[in-house]
Amino acid sequence: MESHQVLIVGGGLAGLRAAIAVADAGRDVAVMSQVHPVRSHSVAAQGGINAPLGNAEGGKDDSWERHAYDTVRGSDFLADQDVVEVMSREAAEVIYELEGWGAPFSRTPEGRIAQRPFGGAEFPRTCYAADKTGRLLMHTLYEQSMRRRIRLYPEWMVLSLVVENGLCLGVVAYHMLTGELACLATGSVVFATGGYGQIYGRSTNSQFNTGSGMAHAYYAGVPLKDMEFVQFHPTTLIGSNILVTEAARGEGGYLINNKGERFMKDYVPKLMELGPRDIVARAIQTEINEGRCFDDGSVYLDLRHLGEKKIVERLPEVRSNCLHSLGIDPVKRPIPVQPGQHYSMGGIDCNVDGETLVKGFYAVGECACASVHGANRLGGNSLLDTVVFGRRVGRKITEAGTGESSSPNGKALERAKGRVEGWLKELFSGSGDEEPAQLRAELKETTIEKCGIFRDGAVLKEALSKVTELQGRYKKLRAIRGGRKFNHDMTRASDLGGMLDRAEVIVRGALAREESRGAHYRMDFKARDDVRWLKHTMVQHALEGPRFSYKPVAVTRWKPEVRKY
Amino acid sequence: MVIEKKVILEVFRFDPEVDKGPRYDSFTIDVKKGMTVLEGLLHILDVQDHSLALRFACREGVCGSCAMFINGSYRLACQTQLEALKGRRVWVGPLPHMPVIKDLVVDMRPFFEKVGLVMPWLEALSAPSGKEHLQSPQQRSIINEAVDCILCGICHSSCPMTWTKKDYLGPAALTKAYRFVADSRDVAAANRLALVNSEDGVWRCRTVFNCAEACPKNINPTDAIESLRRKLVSGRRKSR
Amino acid sequence: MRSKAEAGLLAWILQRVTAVLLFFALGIHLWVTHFVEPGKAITFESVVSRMQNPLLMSVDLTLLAAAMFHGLNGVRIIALDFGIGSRGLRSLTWFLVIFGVVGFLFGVNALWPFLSTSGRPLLEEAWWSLIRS
Amino acid sequence: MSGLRSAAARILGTRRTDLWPTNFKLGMWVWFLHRLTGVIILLYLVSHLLVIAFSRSVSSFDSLMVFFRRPVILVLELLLLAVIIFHTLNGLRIMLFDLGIGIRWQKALFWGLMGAGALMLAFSAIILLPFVSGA
Ligand SMILES: Cc1cc2nc3c(=O)[nH]c(=O)nc-3n(C[C@H](O)[C@H](O)[C@H](O)COP(=O)(O)OP(=O)(O)OC[C@H]3O[C@@H](n4cnc5c(N)ncnc54)[C@H](O)[C@@H]3O)c2cc1C
Ligand code: HEM
Ligand code: SF4
Ligand code: F3S
Ligand code: FES
Repeated sequence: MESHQVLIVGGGLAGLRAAIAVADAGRDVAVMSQVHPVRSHSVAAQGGINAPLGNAEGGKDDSWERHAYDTVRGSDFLADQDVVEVMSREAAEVIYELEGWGAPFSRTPEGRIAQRPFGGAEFPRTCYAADKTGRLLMHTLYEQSMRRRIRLYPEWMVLSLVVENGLCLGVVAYHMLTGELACLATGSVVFATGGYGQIYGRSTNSQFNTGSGMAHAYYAGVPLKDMEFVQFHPTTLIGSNILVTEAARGEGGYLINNKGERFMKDYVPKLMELGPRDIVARAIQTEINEGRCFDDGSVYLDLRHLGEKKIVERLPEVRSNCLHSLGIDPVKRPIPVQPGQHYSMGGIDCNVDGETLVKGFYAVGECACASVHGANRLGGNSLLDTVVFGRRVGRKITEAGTGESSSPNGKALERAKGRVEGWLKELFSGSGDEEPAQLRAELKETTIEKCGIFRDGAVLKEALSKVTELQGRYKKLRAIRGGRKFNHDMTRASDLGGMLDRAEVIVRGALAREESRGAHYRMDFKARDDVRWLKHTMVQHALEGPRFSYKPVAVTRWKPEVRKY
Repeated sequence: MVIEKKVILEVFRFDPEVDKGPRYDSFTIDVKKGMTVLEGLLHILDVQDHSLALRFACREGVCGSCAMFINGSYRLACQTQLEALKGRRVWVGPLPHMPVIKDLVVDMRPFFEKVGLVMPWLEALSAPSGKEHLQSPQQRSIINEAVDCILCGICHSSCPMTWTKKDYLGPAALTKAYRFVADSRDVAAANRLALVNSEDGVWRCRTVFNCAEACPKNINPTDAIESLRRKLVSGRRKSR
Repeated sequence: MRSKAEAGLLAWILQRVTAVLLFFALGIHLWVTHFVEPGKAITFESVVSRMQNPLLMSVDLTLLAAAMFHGLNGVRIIALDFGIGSRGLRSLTWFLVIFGVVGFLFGVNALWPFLSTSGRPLLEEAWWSLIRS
Repeated sequence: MSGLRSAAARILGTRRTDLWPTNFKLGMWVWFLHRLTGVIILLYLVSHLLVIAFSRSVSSFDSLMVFFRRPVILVLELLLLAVIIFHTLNGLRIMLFDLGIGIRWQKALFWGLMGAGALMLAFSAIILLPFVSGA
């Protein structure tokens, strides 16, 4: 059995940033990821990363306070303000750090990091590298991890988090390339396993963003927080739901309905297309629902007036995605878009240093919820979240000195491995006739249709009974086939159980929350209700089903006010 | 959705530990408008043959997972429209010249190893201002192309020099080296140049251009390699 | 390591340098032999008279030397690309060096009848001068 | 079809699907031909030296030259010239790349040079082949 002082699960931005922080403190660290780190979903982030640098024309008066305020307001006041403060205070520093490590940001004429306007922000605050920001940052961190010779376990998928007596012992993992099952003992485990977009239909997320990390933490007894807050991105390509970054509107793109109107004037006339995501997404969905859309159910994102030069220079990826997926050149034709699932605001409950209820177990990045995004994340804030808190988690671990004292508990790990082994055997010898792909498709359909942008008590109840039905059918899966090596059938089937359980948590949380806040919009409770609902939803796994509780929101500087744009 | 046509996907199947030899399996699929080869393969995985092994993730051409050999050309499966391919038969194989692990999945470890050999990271002095290093848009534009690399391994697999000599660093690693040598902020160009200055480094490229033809990101590794060579030749003259 | 690196660079540069030399030398050689007086047969006499011109003679000698190096280094490159091991490469390189030197001397030998007034090849000439002395 | 392809894959080994013709882009043909022509020229050089070396006297040399004026040999010589022209011009192309010229339009450069080469060859044929020029 291999062992490491610190094991990071997830090779995205959050995971790698944490690993670098641990390595820089001279500790033994390894990164495990079910896809090679550079294939992580962080590479798909296009638009940029926020920090109040004040480099852009018109951004001179920006400050961390303004950034924090925009974030809190964007979150519809559900974010924990102390945590938001930390993020915006450290933002500039981590960006400079990334730049010093080689991140190839786009530049202003003076040679500074270029910044562009983004939705819900008062100043142009989003640092960018064309429309490939996430990808170029990812490669930068991957390069830096090579520099530090950080041990990688690529294409190793964690199947279980081992916790005993409130103490994290390690993980049980499956090696895709060989099919071998192994346990890894560690002093500390950090989950940086990303979001759960694939639970939803019409998701912009990578195929591997099933959020299995959240599931393993949940089953190990760690509470999940604010799971009902699911972000829908206003603009995804019709059909494939590939993202069209907010930067397209940041650079000046128009949203047009079938009457040729810039309909955002009816929703947020002051900000127009640059309203916060939840509002723009609802606006588009409203246009679609009320029939002011084109035949394929899309509205148009029109970039033509930006001119070829600007599009090629600032939005090359958007253009190539349109060409490859729709055969449309945005230089010549408007892009048909529709809203799609995009981001998980909720996640593993943790504090500002990523610490969770379980000693030695940390969470960071999109899978975590230290609560900076509250009910609605602002564009450009989640990349920032990954690197700021990645660094903090790494530093916290090395400070805390965990990982040195605890000696590997081989017996407990072997027992856990035995459990996983038994469960896999069950999958392979299933006697039912339910098709995992079919269940997954029905799940995705249910979530997007019944627990999507607009929610309603009665419909949510339907969603819940459908999810319960699916959970029942999951117990009657057909046998998984083939050998252990690179067996997608097995990994997808094993993921599916967790996806169903989290869908249940999302739907139940949404049903309980009788108000509209941020991305959570109830047709039957259209107003925000700070008296009853200014609190975080917490959910813990129990044998009889999810156990809900609530936790107060940290309000420090900014009293909740009506969110007006 | 409108079904545009039916396509027979012939997919390479091989598990070296089990099968005696490779074979191609045929699957008939209904092509909907906009359907990519990756979507076709995922359909096979979901519905027709659950044991198919392939790599995929982002499905939008940025993660570099789905590099394959489609109808005899190097492609990203997620960026290849089935409709756009001629004929009713489309055949799909793994990246040639890389050891097959299973079906369309090849062993990328040697490739990543090569990339790791060229000091593929920035070595910079800390910025004097305590802020960012200044880099003009012109300086940035020099590395525009090279930073675009998604490490998909296509160029490496396409270069005849890697076919016969496993030690050749290959176009991707060399492009990575160039990306840092050419970065105005970097201070370790000399060390990096020393690493690529070998028979298995820049000097092995025979300007075959397979790499530049195949790269899905339209990167031209040949250009990067030739630039490295010029730097080595002129650097040599300077050091005399 | 260092010397191996230099070998790659040097071989590459020399291949280019000899290519440039060849470009001119081969061009002149072909031009003078075939194109200046087209249709006129090449004879022993015509070659001798060409060789009496020191400039043209040196062009041909350059051609010989450069082509030997360039061609044999080319063979080495091809062997490299076929994945020859470092030991194989070392023996091959020695073989090519010897082949090149012998080939060059053999070439000079072959040209000698045109250079010397005696009309005998170089080796015979040397032999005779040895006997005479 | 898939059966055929399976058989081919089995015979050629798992790695050789790249030998599919569509994968032979211009650059690869050119590289291959450059190599081939280089070796041909080298072999010719060696035989050229041997021929000269073994015709050591005035009479043997001259009679050999007369022998060489047969049309077959002249055509062969022209072919050799074609080979040399190809190698020379493409060698030039490669060295232009080394100077950083033409990498982005390597195909155009190739066809341009080959056009020039064809003209050179035609010119040579007229001059060197008496039965072409009619002289
Ligand atoms: C299309 C798109 C565009 C975006 N654009 C922006 C933007 O412009 N600005 C912005 O701020 N944010 C953006 N975001 C959001 C942002 O990209 C993500 O929130 C962020 O990248 C998440 O990073 P992460 O490190 O937490 O997770 P990820 O990058 O998703 O990485 C998750 C990692 O965990 C691993 N993993 C997961 N489960 C397991 C397991 N069981 N075992 C082993 N490993 C596992 C995966 O292999 C992967 O390496 C965008 C998101 C999307 C979908
Ligand atoms: C007349 C002008 C010539 C020019 C401009 C020229 C140019 C070149 C160049 C630039 C290369 C290097 C190719 C590479 O590194 O990829 C090369 C290779 C080679 N040349 Fe020449 N050459 C010429 C004449 C000759 C002659 C006369 C011979 C034969 C004796 C020859 C034989 C070879 C061989 C065998 C190679 C190696 C093939 C390869 O690397 O692919 N060349 N030539
Ligand atoms: S240079 Fe192009 S082909 Fe090569 S690894 Fe990078 S993206 Fe892939
Ligand atoms: S294909 Fe290979 S030989 Fe050079 S130009 Fe590209 S690296
Ligand atoms: S799936 Fe990411 S590049 Fe194709």
